[in-house]
Amino acid sequence: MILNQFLILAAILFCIGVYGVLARRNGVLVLMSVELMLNAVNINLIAFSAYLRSSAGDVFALFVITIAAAEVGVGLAIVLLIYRNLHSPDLDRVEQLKG
Amino acid sequence: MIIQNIFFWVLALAMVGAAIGVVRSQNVVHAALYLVVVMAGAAAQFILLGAEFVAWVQVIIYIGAVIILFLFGIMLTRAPMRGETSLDNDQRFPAAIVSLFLAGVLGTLLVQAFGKKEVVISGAKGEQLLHVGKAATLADSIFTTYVVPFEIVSLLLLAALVGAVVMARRD
Amino acid sequence: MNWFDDWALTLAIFLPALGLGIVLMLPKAEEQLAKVVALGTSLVTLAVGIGILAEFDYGKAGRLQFNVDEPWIKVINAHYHLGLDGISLPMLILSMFITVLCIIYSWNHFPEPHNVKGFLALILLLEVGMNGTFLAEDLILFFIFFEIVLLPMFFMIGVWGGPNREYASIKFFLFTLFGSALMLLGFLALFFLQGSFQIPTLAALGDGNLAETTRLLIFGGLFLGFAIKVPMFPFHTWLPDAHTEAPTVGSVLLAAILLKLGTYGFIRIAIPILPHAARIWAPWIGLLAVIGIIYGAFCCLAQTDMKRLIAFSSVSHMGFVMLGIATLTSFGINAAIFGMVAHGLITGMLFFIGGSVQHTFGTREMGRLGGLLKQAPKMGWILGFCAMASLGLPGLAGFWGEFPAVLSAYQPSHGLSTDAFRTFMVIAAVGTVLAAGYLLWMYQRVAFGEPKPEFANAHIHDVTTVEWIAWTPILLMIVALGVYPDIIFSLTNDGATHIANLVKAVGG
Amino acid sequence: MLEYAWIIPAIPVLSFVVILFFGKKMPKGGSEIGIFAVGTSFMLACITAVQWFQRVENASGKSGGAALSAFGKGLFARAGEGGVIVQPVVSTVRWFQMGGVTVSIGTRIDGLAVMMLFVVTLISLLVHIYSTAYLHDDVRFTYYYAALSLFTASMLTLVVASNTLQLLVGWELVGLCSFMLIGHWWEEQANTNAALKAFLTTRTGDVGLMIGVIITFFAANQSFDIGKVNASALAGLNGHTIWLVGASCLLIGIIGKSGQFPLHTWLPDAMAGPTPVSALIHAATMVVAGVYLGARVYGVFWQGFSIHSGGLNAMAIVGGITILIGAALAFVQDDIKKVLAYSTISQLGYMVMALGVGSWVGAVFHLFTHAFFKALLFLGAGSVAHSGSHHSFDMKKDMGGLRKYMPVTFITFMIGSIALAGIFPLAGFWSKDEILATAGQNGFELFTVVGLIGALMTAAYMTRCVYLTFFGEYRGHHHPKESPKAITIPLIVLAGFSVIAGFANASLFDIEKFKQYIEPTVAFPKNIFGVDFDIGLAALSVGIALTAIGIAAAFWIERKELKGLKGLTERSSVLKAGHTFLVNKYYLDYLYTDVIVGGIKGPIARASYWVNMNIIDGVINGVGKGATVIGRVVYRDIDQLVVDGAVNGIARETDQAGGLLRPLQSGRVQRYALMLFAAVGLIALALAIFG
Repeated sequence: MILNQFLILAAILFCIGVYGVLARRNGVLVLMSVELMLNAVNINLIAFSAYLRSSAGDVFALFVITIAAAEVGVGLAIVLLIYRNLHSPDLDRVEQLKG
Repeated sequence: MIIQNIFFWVLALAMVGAAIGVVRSQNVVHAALYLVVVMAGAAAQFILLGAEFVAWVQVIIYIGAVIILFLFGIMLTRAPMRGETSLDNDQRFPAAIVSLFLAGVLGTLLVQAFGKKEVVISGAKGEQLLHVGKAATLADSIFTTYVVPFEIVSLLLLAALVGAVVMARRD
Repeated sequence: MNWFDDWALTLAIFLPALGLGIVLMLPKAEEQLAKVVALGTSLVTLAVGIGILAEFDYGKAGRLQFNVDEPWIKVINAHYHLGLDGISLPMLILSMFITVLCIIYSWNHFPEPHNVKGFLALILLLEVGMNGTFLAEDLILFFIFFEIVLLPMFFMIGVWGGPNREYASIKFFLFTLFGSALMLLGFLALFFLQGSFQIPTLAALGDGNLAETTRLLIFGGLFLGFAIKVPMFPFHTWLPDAHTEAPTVGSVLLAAILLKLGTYGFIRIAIPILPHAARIWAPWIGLLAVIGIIYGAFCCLAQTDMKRLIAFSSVSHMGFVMLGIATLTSFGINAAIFGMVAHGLITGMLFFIGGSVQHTFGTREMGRLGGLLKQAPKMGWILGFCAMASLGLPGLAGFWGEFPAVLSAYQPSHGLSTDAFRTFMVIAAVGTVLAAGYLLWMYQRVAFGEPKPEFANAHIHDVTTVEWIAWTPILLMIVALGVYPDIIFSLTNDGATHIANLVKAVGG
Repeated sequence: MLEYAWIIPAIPVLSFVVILFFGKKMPKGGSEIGIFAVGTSFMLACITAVQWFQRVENASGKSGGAALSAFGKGLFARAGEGGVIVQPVVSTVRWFQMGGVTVSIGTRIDGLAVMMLFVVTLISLLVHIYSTAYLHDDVRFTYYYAALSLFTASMLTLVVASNTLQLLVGWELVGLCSFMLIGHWWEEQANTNAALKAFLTTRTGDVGLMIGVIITFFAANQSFDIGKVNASALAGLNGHTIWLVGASCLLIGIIGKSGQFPLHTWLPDAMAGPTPVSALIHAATMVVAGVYLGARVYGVFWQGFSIHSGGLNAMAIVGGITILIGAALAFVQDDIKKVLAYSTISQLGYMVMALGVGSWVGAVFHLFTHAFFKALLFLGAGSVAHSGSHHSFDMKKDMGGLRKYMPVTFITFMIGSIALAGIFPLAGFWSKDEILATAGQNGFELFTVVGLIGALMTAAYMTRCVYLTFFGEYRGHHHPKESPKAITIPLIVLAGFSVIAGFANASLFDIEKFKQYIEPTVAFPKNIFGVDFDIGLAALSVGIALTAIGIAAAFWIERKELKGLKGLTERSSVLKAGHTFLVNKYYLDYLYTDVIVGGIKGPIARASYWVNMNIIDGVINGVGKGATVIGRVVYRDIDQLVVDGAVNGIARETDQAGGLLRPLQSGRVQRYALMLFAAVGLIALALAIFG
């Protein structure tokens, strides 16, 4: 197996995640897309860890997973708050900062 | 080697497909289920790379916890199940362009940078060469070199917990 | 007192942070308690400052004392390195002193939207940044404190400011951030080329080993970062807006301390570390400085808003400070530090009065004011006193920043163009006349004459007790420094001479 | 006392503080503190003077010249009469140290200083007493006395200063006090304008002083010390040019402070202040600070302007011009104080000219005598206004015939006028004659002529002034009476001095006390001109003055008979033009007020503000706006190219946003994120290509 196959898979997943973050209207779906991106990063970390024979990547992958869990918790709380205030989970209604 | 490669490509295709499903599906619950596929695929990839411990953590936390959270979120926000209103916003097209462009750039760079470098996981006889992903090795690392970040992450989790509760609470 | 020697500077920086923590933890309704805690913290910090004054070895004012040097971020060899010498001492004390007075002044002058807790927390955070900047001996540490200052000021203007506050605060933020980005680039370049972030190490190393272009560019980066903060012409346009919109205390802190961070940076970092480059840049800095003097003065004359006028006068006065620095002589640098302290006290005081005038009359338009001496004679007298101090009347503090700066321009550091600097000297001296012009003109319109009809029957408060408590120390300091300038000069002389010698040593 | 002279200015400083904070609670509003303080200073000044005279006597008694001459060798000491060297008493303490230079603060007591101490404290004391009556009902009585104390303190600081920096401090502080006192009645715009004008004009001159002090500091190898500066100047240290420049700069300072042409315009306006202030500040003490400076660092001028070589020099020319224009302007004033103000300008011109022609003793001596009779005249004018014309100074409308009502004021005013006109044997005669004689005998004949013309004019305008005020019929509408004692006693004292002061240096009788006691013997030009009493010149000048009085008296008193002359100015167009020119003060005021100040305040200031707001700020804002515009254009075009026909959302959103201005700031996180990722991609690409 060459390193690049993992890396390119991760890149593709990451870009799909980007698309999701950009194009999804529903807050929950945006969060899911963020999870996609984080997963892509994890794949990268593990691949490099194997390639470099160092456990640092694995450790950081674990941290990323932990933080992703925390992020989903807080993120969903925010979406919930938005839903409660605007009666819709749609992010494009959140435009109070409009100039 | 070949078997592993085959596994990889199958998994990769499934993951990409499911990922596209996550971002294109017009049903929120379906999107969540697609996400399960991606995550499980990722866990399988980890095993391919010899990181068993991370793979199981991935399964437990992502598939076990995060997805449940998402489902709760979907339920609580009463997300539309079928295409009553579009789940996408009006910048789909530019978003696609940007992400494709990004993918192109990343891909080119990766190919340029790493070319055909090999990841060696098992020897000629199939014996495991790599030990970095083993739980014992990982534990050593976490509780020696990375003990401070580890503690900080725990604190962060606590903070996130409190924060989520504070925000979601009705008052 | 070995314990004190080791911990004094750390205390001076982080005590306000402790107070900040306590204030933040108090419930919002407990305003009185928050005030007491904030005042107490700043007073304790000032007490540490007084302890430092007492322990300071005046015989070795040119050397760093109270050194703390611990490894901090090993990867980039950054240290937690604090130190204090005669140059930073007056600035540190000024910063502590003004903070206390600002908190006192705020006691019942909280601008809208009230929120006492937030406001006090920001003042304390500002103090952390200011004290830290004056004590840091490591570029990364310096940069961090330099940037910490930015944030509270941004919020102070943006939340408690005047009608145009958003524009002003964003302008302030972007301007200074732009400068500090380039400054950081300069720091990084220094690190990669010289291998250290330690200011004393870098100063000892000098810039002789760098290529001509490199050191000029690095100095350019530092110059932009500091010059925007000072602010020098033509980077000054954020200042009038920020001052006009900021709440009184914000203006005072901005004028009294924040502007000095820039000039302090020149004296502490740019010149000692890059003496060769400083010599090349000096005439241009001097040129910008005198343009600033004249230009600021002209702009003052066109103002109708009292606070804006004082803001432009800062541009003019900081021009004198920069002129002193640009001469790269001991006279000039001494004058610059004195000018910094004096300008801090005097302009801070002017902003206090401007704030109180707005508080009582509800306007700062000079066309609508008049007869202050009649309605509030004490405030009128104090305003007159400060105007006189600001225009450089001998016997008050302003003179000792101005006169030696002009003096130093007669004979700049060996090798710099004498003709250019003597021209600057004459122009700067003319600037003193203009200063008298705009200040007295302001005084005439605000204080002299009969009160305008719209306020003729208004009940106008004269100086309140709280204001007296906050102002008296400043007024006394202005007189004390004016009568006996050696208070500052004896501290700064060694350090300034040392810097001047560094520059002279590399001169041709 | 010579070593402890610092006490003399310290007492009024103390009294200033006490009056400022406690004055209002005192039974007499603080005036008693001021009078007591200045009285004490006056006593101490007298003691100092006596001790100085003893010191000089001792030196000449002991020496026989030899020992002390040897001691003074190399110090550019001039052997006085009999070669006596009297060192000035300098006592200093460290003030501050900076850049390798230690600056001291302290006192330098010599003849000049004791003379000034005496004059300043005496006149200040009299003015203090006089003011108790004159400003009796004033709203700001206490502050007035505080300011007077501060003024006295500042002037005394200036006088005793041991170095030029300290002199500069005192110099600026008297300017401040002048500002405070001119603007004493600040309710009226005119008064505050006058105060501002005075401060700004003198400050313009101060630029010269400041630079002059700086130049002499460096020229004297980094020293502010007056003795060193003088000595270095006389030795021509660091070349002649630097001293020429330094002297020119200092001269500008003198021009500003001492009301010399062309910066004299503030002085008449300064009459807006209370009259005792005019007497104290704008006649007797502050305005002579310029002359005092000239005398103090005379070495600089002597070297810089090469005075010893005769001919023309800037200082003498400035003085000469000022004599003539001041006197000419005095003719056309209707306000008695303005007449006196222009007369002051003219007399200050004499002093400056005297310095310029090398008559050091003449200048200082004239300063001394002028202080008495000009203070007398001002206080007399104040007395008239106080009790005779009901606070009006208009000679033509509210005065006339007052000699019957106010005999003491009349007599003392007459004495002052005669002294000013330079009639033998009053004070003005001796000092003016000293100047004219020195000028005539040392190659400055031109200036003797100028001085004589000035004397003619002086006599004439004073005659006019006295006539309009005290003779003829009373034209006012009040009940004139003699002033109270607090006013008349100072007048009488000053009248006494105006009569006898001249005998201090009456060279006709070989009394040369000024030469003996006042003229420095150290760091002073060795070859300064000696002068012999020129009886012919003296007779000529007195004659001229008397003729002028006669003609003027004839012109004004006997107007009825001289119909031919009456209305001459109205009939002759040339004379009328001249009259108008004079009435308008040579239009200099217009130049300053309207053209220069108006220009700076108006167009130039507005222009630079405009530049600031529109160009500099505009550039900044322009960059920002430009960036937005570019961003907008780029965004819109790309948007439309990409979106047109594919997604109709953009158009809808643009409509919603209400214009094309706002698509960038949609406020929507995802829009920002889109740009963020696009930018990230572009940057990555750029790095890949260029990196």
